[in-house]
Amino acid sequence: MGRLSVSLCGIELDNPVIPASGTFGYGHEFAALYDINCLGSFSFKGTTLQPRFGNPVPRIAEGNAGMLNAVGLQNPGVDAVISRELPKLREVFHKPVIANVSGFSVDEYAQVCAKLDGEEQVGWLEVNISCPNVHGGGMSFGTDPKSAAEVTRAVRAVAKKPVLVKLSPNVTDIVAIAKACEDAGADGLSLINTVMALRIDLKTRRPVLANVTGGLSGPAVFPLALRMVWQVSQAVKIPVVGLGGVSSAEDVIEMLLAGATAVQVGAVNLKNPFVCKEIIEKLPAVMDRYGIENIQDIIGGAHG
Amino acid sequence: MGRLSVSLCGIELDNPVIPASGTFGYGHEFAALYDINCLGSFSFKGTTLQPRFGNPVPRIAEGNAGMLNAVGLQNPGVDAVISRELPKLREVFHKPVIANVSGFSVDEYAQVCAKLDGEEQVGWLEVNISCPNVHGGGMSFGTDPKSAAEVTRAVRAVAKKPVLVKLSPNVTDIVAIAKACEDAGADGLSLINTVMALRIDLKTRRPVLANVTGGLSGPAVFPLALRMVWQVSQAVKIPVVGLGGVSSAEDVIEMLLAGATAVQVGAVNLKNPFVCKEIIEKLPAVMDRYGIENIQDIIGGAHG
Amino acid sequence: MKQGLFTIVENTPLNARYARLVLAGDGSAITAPGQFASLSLPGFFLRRPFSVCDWDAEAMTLVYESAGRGTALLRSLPEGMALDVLSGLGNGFDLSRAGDEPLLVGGGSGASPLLGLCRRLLSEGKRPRVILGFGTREDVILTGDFLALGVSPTVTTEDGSFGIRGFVTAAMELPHSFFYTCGPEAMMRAVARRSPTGGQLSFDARMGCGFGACMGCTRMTVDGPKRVCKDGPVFDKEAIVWDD
Amino acid sequence: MKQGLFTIVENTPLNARYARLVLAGDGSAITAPGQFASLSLPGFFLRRPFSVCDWDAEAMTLVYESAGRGTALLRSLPEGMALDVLSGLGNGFDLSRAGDEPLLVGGGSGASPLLGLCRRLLSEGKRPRVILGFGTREDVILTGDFLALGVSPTVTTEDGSFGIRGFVTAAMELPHSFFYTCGPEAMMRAVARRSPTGGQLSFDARMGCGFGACMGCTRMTVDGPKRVCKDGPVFDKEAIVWDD
Ligand SMILES: Cc1cc2nc3c(=O)[nH]c(=O)nc-3n(C[C@H](O)[C@H](O)[C@H](O)COP(=O)(O)OP(=O)(O)OC[C@H]3O[C@@H](n4cnc5c(N)ncnc54)[C@H](O)[C@@H]3O)c2cc1C
Ligand SMILES: Cc1cc2nc3c(=O)[nH]c(=O)nc-3n(C[C@H](O)[C@H](O)[C@H](O)COP(=O)(O)OP(=O)(O)OC[C@H]3O[C@@H](n4cnc5c(N)ncnc54)[C@H](O)[C@@H]3O)c2cc1C
Ligand SMILES: Cc1cc2nc3c(=O)[nH]c(=O)nc-3n(C[C@H](O)[C@H](O)[C@H](O)COP(=O)(O)O)c2cc1C
Ligand SMILES: Cc1cc2nc3c(=O)[nH]c(=O)nc-3n(C[C@H](O)[C@H](O)[C@H](O)COP(=O)(O)O)c2cc1C
Ligand code: FES
Ligand code: FES
Repeated sequence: MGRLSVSLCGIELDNPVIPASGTFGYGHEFAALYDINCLGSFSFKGTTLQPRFGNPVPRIAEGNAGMLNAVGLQNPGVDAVISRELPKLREVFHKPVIANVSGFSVDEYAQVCAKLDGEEQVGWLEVNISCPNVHGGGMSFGTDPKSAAEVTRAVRAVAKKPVLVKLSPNVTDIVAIAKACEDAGADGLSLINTVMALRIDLKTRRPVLANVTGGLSGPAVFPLALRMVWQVSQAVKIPVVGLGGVSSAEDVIEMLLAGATAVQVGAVNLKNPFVCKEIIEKLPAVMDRYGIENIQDIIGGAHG
Repeated sequence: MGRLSVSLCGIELDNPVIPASGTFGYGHEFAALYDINCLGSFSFKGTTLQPRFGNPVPRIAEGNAGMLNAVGLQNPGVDAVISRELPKLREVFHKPVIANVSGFSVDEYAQVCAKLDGEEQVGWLEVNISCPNVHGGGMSFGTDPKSAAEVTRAVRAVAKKPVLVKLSPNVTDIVAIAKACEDAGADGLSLINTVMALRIDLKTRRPVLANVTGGLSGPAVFPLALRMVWQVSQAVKIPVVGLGGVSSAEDVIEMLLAGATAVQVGAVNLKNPFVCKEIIEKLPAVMDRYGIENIQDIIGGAHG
Repeated sequence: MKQGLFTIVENTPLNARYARLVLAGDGSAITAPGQFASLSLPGFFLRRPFSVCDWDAEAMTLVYESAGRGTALLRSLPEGMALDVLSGLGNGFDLSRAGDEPLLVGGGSGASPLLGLCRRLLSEGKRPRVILGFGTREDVILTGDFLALGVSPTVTTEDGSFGIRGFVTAAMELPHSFFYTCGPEAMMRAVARRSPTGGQLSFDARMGCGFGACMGCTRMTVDGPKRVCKDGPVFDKEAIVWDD
Repeated sequence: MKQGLFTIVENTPLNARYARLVLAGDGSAITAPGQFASLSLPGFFLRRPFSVCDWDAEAMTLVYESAGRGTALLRSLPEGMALDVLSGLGNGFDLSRAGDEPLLVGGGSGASPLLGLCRRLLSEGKRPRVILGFGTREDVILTGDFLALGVSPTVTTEDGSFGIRGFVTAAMELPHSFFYTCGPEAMMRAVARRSPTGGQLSFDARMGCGFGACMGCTRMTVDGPKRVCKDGPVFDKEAIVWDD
């Protein structure tokens, strides 16, 4: 156990820094820049049962200290991920990865998870419940404790690996959703996903994104993410992976103090492809500055 | 009617730029810097029935492209506002003002509104429903359509002036709250109030704010505010005042295109006390650039 | 691809719309004309992508339009200032397909990457011909730079205020062995339709990362969905699927 | 209060912790020692408040501690750079109450506004005495500046590595007509308790605006809630309500 190591659902991470799903592809673009085995783990692009082209472009817009995306879960589908992406991934990354899973029905979630659960490289399943529930009126699974619990239960029933449920911040009561997932068997929670947002192009007088709305993420949302991590980690017993706007070693410490066991870094990878490596390298010095011997000691430390 | 004028609930504004409640005091600090009669109107600090000291300090923390506040509605109470502040305000501002009202019970809202409604200078009542409902379990009035409607009805019953209900963004379904307020008699809606957030001090390992959580606002929240204004203005027939992170003339145009009839500027006043004046001065040139003859013509223009 | 600090050594307006930016720094990641660089601008979260107009080991030149808030700020940045740049992005043009008399067709800022391409084609002994299209006389850029290479570009303007009136296709009667084009999509489509030869087209897209990680810039092709930033921005004519 | 651009003409480390920043610009809004200026730093939303150490019509000097991320960045900003500054904030010290032998007690960066105060007291013919307290020898600042005014400050360090060992109160046996103090709240409280005379204390607070608009910095006083930024930062000893 090093100074930086933490344990997430029984699996030890060399450090708590994990690139977030959708911002790290399957790792190759980054592996060309640095040895990505320095990472704690990484969460690969959201996988669905069928291949998806995703939304029409433009899919990207800008915010202040952040960005909007409406990629729409472009991915080759779970079978291609298993047959094509995971073998390639093994060449560049030798630690357990987080398999990020999306679905538009409870059954789809369960099917995709069942398939990925059997893959040796997969350490955790991360279930993104921000997707619209096509059988439930189109509201996202993640905005209603009942649907969130339903997905969790279905996935838990088919998986041997630890299940992290990834929560949407677009809710009145994040604690209610978190508890519903915990009660339904989640082994951990990841939060937050993106914040539903909009930009309008002044020249065309139409929304910038072809999808009209998109998800805001990046440093802008950090204080919101931190609040939700704080509230949720106080209310549940399972570990919380904190994300939303993390961009520095200091932010990692702040997330851990708020109650996160590990931290994901999303949008900032797109601006600075080296950010995760830089954060990991800077952590020991920042820990020294704040008198932190082992990083795991500070998890939840701000709850007093 | 000038190029910049808009009409809000039957009252004409010279321009759509309005400093937001809590960031402009009663106008005096700004009146010492420029003639604040250039403003469309302004919304004065939230008023409660009794004087309030507000929260303990620290009340301010920083975010990326934004700030957190937990001022806690410090104000001298409605009677002192009427006897002391409004007469002083008249000396520096000669247009109808927006009276921002807070309360911790439905009855308190109604009492404060009834008092302010009688004041000649007050053009509109702006009812901030983000406050915790002390009789309703402490959740904010603004997070539940029923309590939101209840407050709206109570205020509407006592007021002759137009009532703007100011919505909290910390909800799953902003449209449901908005419609409940419309149905209960609101004449307009202001959105958004601040986003519940947190920061932790790495040195003390405790939350920066004495109140633990605070409200995030400033440019960081602009795309979120814009999304809510877009959704709400499509769903209701009453006018919407858009705010949240507005910092430039371009942002004002974007808010109007999204469906706002007028725009408030909050946190940015604190960083740049001249920002509202600057926005108003720049609006005509920015309108020229985007081929806008009269600003009122673009309200909701992005809905296509 | 490389991340590094580049210093602004020149930031000169060419006209009201366009400016030339010369950045000194390690350009070793650039391997082909048509690649692009992505600039981090102070106060903006996303990087801004610009085609490399020309480059050598110590510096690269970009030509940019003041299109929105970021490029408006860029215009005000002083010489000597350092910018964080990702360089050597994208695939670039494939010179091996040029043939002897390739045709280069640029529209607006799309003229920029064609200059570097032209220089390299010349040094390989090709005889490139160049057509540049603009809206109006005041927008015309880079003609002098092509002339300095010994190539006289045919210029079209939509309003006829300079060169041939009309779109670039109005000047496309030149015989050619292959074409390279960069500019508005409608223009490139007209060029591709008009030309009997093979060709390469450089596409524009709103980008999240610029290096293939986010799937923000996807474009459908005959070979399936491709990332404009990484699999492009240059695509073969045969691979293009036009939206309609 | 005035908003304006100030140019960094000096940004020199005094030691590992403190640095001196000299800003050239219109200092006409400054009317009294103990007022502060609020700096907008690139990349940070909130301004940072710093007491004016000294000033004239063309420039002002600040002394700042590298306390967090903003001041760490500030330390790296180059000479010649322009900063957006609100100057002339707050009330400042009231010199009319000084008497003949006022005592100035500063702790850490709280020494800074006392320098400007000292100079003005001297020019009014007063005989100020100065005590400065620091944690340790490496932190000691501004003693040379006071000496240059002809005042020899008594220095205390908590660890005794320089001057008198202990807190500033360890050196407070000097008779005085009035006191002015700026530093950590616990220190100021000890000073106020120890001193038999009237005095003024300059308080610190997290600020949203710095000019009285947001109620972010409120402090309860015997006269009711007051804004540290606008009604202070300097308060009379008699007005203070200590939290306990
Ligand atoms: C591969 C590639 C090469 C390019 N080469 C050039 C060039 O050589 N010269 C040149 O003038 N322009 C070029 N562009 C377009 C240039 O990137 C945009 O004009 C620029 O990003 C606009 O930034 P802004 O801040 O002024 O606009 P804003 O509207 O303020 O930008 C907001 C966001 O939208 C993006 N955006 C806006 N317009 C475009 C656009 N047309 N294309 C892509 N992203 C856009 C911005 O990058 C930013 O993320 C290129 C684009 C791509 C994708
Ligand atoms: C009236 C006044 C005068 C001051 N004069 C001086 C001076 O002359 N020299 C000096 O070194 N310091 C002075 N300070 C303290 C100085 O403002 C802080 O050290 C500085 O703001 C820290 O900024 P940061 O970005 O490094 O810290 P961060 O922790 O990154 O700042 C985050 C936020 O908290 C605020 N903050 C953090 N610490 C403090 C603090 N101690 N006081 C107020 N706000 C804080 C910041 O302004 C910012 O808004 C003064 C403070 C006040 C209120
Ligand atoms: C371009 C992009 C694509 C994303 N795709 C996914 C995804 O497929 N699955 C998922 O769970 N989250 C996805 N996210 C959300 C991120 O994983 C993360 O939850 C969010 O961006 C907040 O973190 P950040 O602020 O660090 O970006 C995506 C985010 C971005 C920016
Ligand atoms: C310091 C501060 C105090 C505030 N006080 C009030 C208030 O009393 N009543 C209210 O309705 N909103 C209050 N707000 C919220 C603002 O009016 C506004 O809704 C919010 O800040 C979003 O706008 P912005 O992003 O432009 O700041 C306050 C905001 C700040 C920053
Ligand atoms: S912009 Fe990210 S994949 Fe192309
Ligand atoms: S900091 Fe805003 S009132 Fe003092």
